[in-house]
Amino acid sequence: GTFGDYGGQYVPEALMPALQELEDAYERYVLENEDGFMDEFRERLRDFGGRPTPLQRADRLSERYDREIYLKREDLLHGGAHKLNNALGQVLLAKYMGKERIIAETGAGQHGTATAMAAAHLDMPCEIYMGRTDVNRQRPNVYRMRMNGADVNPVAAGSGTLKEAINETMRDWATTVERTHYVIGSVVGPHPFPKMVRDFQAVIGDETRTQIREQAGRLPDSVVACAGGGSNTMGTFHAFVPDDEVALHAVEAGGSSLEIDEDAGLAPNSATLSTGTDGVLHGAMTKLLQGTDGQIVESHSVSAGLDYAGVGPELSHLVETGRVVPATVDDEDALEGFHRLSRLEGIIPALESSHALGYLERAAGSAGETAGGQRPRDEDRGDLGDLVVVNVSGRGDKDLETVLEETEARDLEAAPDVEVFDG
Amino acid sequence: GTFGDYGGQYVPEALMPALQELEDAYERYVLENEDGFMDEFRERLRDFGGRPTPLQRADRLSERYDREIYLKREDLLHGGAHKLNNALGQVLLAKYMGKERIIAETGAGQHGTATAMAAAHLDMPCEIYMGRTDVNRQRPNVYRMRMNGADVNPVAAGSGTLKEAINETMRDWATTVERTHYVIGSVVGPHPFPKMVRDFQAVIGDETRTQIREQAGRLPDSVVACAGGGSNTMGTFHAFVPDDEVALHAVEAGGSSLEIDEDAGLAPNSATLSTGTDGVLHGAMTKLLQGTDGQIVESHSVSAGLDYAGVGPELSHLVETGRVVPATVDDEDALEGFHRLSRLEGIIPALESSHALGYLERAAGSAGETAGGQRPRDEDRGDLGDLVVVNVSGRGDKDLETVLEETEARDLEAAPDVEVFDG
Amino acid sequence: MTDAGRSTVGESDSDVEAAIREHHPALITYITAGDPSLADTKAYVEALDRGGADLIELGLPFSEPVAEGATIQAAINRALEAGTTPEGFFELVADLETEAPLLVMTYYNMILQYGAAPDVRPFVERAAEAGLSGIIVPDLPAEEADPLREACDDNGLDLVFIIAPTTEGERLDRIMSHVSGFAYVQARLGTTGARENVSGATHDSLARLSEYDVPKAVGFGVSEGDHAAEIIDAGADGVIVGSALVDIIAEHAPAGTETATRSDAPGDAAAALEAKAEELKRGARRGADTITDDHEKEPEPEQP
Amino acid sequence: MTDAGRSTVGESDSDVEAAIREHHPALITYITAGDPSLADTKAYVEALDRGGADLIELGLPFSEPVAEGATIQAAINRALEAGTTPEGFFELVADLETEAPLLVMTYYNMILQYGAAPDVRPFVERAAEAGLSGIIVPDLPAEEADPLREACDDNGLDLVFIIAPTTEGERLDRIMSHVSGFAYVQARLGTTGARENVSGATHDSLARLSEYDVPKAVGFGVSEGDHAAEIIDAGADGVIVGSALVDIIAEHAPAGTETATRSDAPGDAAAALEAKAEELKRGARRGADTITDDHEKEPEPEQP
Repeated sequence: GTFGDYGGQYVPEALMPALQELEDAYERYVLENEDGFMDEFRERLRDFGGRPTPLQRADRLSERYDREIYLKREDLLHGGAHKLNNALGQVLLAKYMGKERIIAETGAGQHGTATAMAAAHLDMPCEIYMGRTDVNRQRPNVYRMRMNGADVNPVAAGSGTLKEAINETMRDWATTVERTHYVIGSVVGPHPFPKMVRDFQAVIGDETRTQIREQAGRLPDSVVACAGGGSNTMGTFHAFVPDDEVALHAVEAGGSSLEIDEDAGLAPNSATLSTGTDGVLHGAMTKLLQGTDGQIVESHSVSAGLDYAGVGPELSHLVETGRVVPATVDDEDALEGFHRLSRLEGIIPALESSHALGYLERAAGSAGETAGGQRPRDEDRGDLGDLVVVNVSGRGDKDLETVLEETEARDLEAAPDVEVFDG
Repeated sequence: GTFGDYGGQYVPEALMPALQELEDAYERYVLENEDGFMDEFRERLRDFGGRPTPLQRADRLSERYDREIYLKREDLLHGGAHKLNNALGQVLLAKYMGKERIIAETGAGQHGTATAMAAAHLDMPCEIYMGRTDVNRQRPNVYRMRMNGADVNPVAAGSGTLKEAINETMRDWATTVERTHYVIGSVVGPHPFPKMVRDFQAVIGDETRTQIREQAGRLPDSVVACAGGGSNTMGTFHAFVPDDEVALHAVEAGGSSLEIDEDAGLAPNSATLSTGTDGVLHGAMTKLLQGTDGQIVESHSVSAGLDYAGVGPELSHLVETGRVVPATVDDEDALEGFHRLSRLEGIIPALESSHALGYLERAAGSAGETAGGQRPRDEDRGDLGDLVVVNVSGRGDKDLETVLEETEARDLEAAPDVEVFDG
Repeated sequence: MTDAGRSTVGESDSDVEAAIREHHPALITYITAGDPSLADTKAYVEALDRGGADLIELGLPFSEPVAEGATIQAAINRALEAGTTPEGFFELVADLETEAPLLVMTYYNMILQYGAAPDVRPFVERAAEAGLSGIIVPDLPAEEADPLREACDDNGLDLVFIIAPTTEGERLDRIMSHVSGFAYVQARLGTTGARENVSGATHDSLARLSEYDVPKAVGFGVSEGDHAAEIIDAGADGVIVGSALVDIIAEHAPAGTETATRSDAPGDAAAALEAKAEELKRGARRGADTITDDHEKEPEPEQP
Repeated sequence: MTDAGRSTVGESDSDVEAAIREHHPALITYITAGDPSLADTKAYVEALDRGGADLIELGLPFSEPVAEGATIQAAINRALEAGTTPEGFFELVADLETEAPLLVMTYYNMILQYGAAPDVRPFVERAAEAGLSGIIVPDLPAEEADPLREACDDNGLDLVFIIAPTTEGERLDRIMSHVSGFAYVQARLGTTGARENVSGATHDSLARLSEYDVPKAVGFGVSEGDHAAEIIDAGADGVIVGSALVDIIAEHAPAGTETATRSDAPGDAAAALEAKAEELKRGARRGADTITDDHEKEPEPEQP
């Protein structure tokens, strides 16, 4: 149940038997395909979810960066993000396990909507916990969950965001564990969740690996994915971990600053892999944003979906061993990434994914549009190499209001004139 | 250039040479695949658009209606609706023709966003005309177009909706026709648009025909699609038109009533095929909603995307010859269809597509949930037969606000309790 | 009944063609019937007739005027809000006694829908009966015009075709061979509407058309006497003015409202229209004089 | 240092176990340190000690208290807002002189982070030095407990494990074989919080545990003397009461605010806590008397 020093099962005793039951089910159904579980999962991902998603050569980004850029199009998955891969897997597993009820936490609402969709599809009652603040600022996602028949339970505690929603979901689970499955939304939590969620999301990297070989004839030099909890990150990276020649870049939210304000209990970023320290949160030993006493701080990012003070333990391990390179992209560069992809490629990315695109700009430079019109020198091409895959983990429709507000407050290079929207 | 008595080229003289040029390009590139146009189109539909879209067996609808129901999942296409098939085809064709600029009209914004995405993807300047009223009630789609780099031109004339936007786009085109291509958004307009748009959308039915044979082993007994202008309708039906054993149901918006209020110039529906009379609008002879004098009336539907007083001339012809069966579903039954699919299958459909789903309920009945708990008698099974395909032409994220408002005003059977949203 | 049965322009007994030839250089005016009421329209038409209009086009309003610019769109909206119907229109026409022949300008669907289910004949017959001399249909290209042309021929009406800046080559030949009344030369790409100058496209079009011996009248953007002069000077036989006249009507319409009520000051508007017509007719004449003075009007004789 | 090195309960020199056995049936109380201030906590602990608490658990607040219900969550928030730190906590403990041994209840990350980078020893050493007798960690199941258990053994502290209603079979055997101090029997699934009755799960758990000869104390939901009586009657050696006491503290906190300032009436709150402890202790004793009267307390002798 561990990845080097990370992972484990730091949960109340009442949940331990359920984790053992889940571990058993995971091994039988997921790892051994008992009763054809994985066959049914893959079939439903195809027919209900829309897999495989394309790997698309990005013509104009390739030109801009003077190298081959491919986009893995998880934004085209049902629900608009990679989240369904995991939610569908877990709800189906809960059904195989004979559970009668699904619960899940959600922050920005993406995991909640994915879980609600999967639960409706598989006819399972579903309750979603969501911080009161998030309920108010993510109304459309609340509506979507309700339309799919899920109950949405607002959590008033604390700042009313993801961390509190997770706490409350764990409390529900501790009460109802015998008939309820808790669909954790990322590669976090106690064993076997990090492994299991990774395995459900690994379809991203498995497809990508096959597609890039077909389309480009070889493995990529590097793979770039954003990292919050890390489910799209591990999902994209997993298939490439054994390929030492493929560099893996995990791009975190740099927010507005990388410094923690311990007095206020705030980190104006979600750069856990880059700046966090080891500790235990939500069931696992991993890297965390915490004060020196061990209190968890509030994280922040312009992208609600990256806004989490922890990270998957396997990512902590892969960063510790040097296999994955962490990087940060701040709010502003993420917004530039958002606008750049929207304008150049006709794909409006999620703000989460926009961090990966912001990193591309910084690490790959611009082939034709630098201030002096010079192409970057060969020695500045960085470690991205000539063939790069970026995971577009979700679509940005959900982020339009945020992007407009944040764009109006800034002078962004890649943005359209947003003032016209006031007319 | 005609389908029986319908079709033609009723446009200002200034546009006729452009239509001839377009017809020529359509024949060479689309019909004859000159310069590999269709190969490139199909490749971009796959990599950029996410084709093929799944054909999904709807487990719970199949149970409810006691027959096999399959859903064609156009809601998973990039942009969230079938619209991209056409927009990408036309923008690519404009590029092959050497045009330098793209214009398009949009009502609810779906065709505008699809065109803006395609234009960004293919690096073509793009302007979208949109009625002032629509601009105000479809802000998110305006933002999406702007994010993709398109200019959005509000049209103040008349009621400020689709009809006026089309008129204004034709005026732009009449002025700039030599270097501009007008991407018409449906199987309407002068020849060759109805044929060309149908051919770009025919990928829906081509895929469906292959998929249903693979999955169900035979052709369906019936195919159901909603019909506004008719692009998803013709796209879904085209491959099946020669299959006489397959019934084709075009479901129009019944709105709140099928009667025209001629004094007010209003039709509280968009049931052109079912109630319209022959006439000429926007370049083609077709069925129309018009007063006895020939003035076009304002149509209405809870679904903005069906809200058009005309319809594709080929559909008029197919209805006239009996090959396609028209039907209407009113606002309320469409809303029920929306909620039913959301809750039972975990798919939130566009309000347009919800009309097709509402028709399913009426024509197929409910196997287990009728008032008296009786299954429908065999003689009531209607002409849908045992194997039915419904085209889910788009996703409903765009419709959430409308659905909430309209649901609150009604007592719907399939809806969740929406009052909780006020909390 | 078909092309074979049609006389060529030279042999025509068309009122319309005759009016242009007799009053050369001709002034052709357009206003929308029913803007702001049919009663006002009667006064305006009579004023234009007095002011020197040689042909008068009357717009029968259609809800989707795709060929019109903002000015005429607004006039059409006013006329529709005033409840203008085809029958009211025909009654107005029957009631008018002008020296200038009258033409109706409307969209094809209006023609199709008049009378019983879609057929162009009832409209054409009623138009002839009401005393109209011709029909102009901005959304009916020559390719779709056979049924209407046939009905017009049968009823002695001209069906006027528009020649656009993009009309060239074989299509131009074909359309010019069927000109009825006159060739309506569209001065520039785009929609109707007053402009500040005469476009280069006008000169190009007239040059392209110079080899065809049919009356040519230029419209789209003509608003001042000087424009008229320049256009006649460039070889046209007439100028067509619409938006500039509609502007005058709009200025005199009840202030602050587009709602169609009878104009507050139809007399003032009529006077202004009459004066405008006079200015335009003078301009056209000035253009004709210039030609005689310093231009070659004939097709270049050295061309075979 | 590992299991082999640990004494079994029977031979223990644990203060905690001794307190339960000597004062049977035992009352174990929980309050959150720093709620609403550490100074108040000192007065409250002394009051509980006077009122008859045989063991006192002090919560060291952690920002993510996943095992707590609303009552203790709020207490933890008050304590954190008051600026309660581990060092302040240890200073309070060192300053307390109670008859009842003290245990710290906190979450694992607080233990890991105390002192230099993640290591449980600095915390345990400091706890021993401050005079604590044991540690309870609600998010540390037996499977993850080796490092902390080892450090506790080395420092003479008990590490108390929780037995949940779901703890059964081989896991139950394993955990019971390592009981240190007492077995914390979780009365029901869910989180901490005062309830109106004793759950059936409590009886089931005590029946399941009856064959293990270790002190058993029942917590989660115990709020009244009658509950205490029923639980002791059902075979427990002690009852654990937390939320009912925290409720008393909250009632006496400054009105209308969760902000942590020194309580307005610490004396009143202390008196109420003392009275509540007395009620609960009486209830427990009542339960023990009932057993002697009409119940078999021993494991059934016919079982091998």
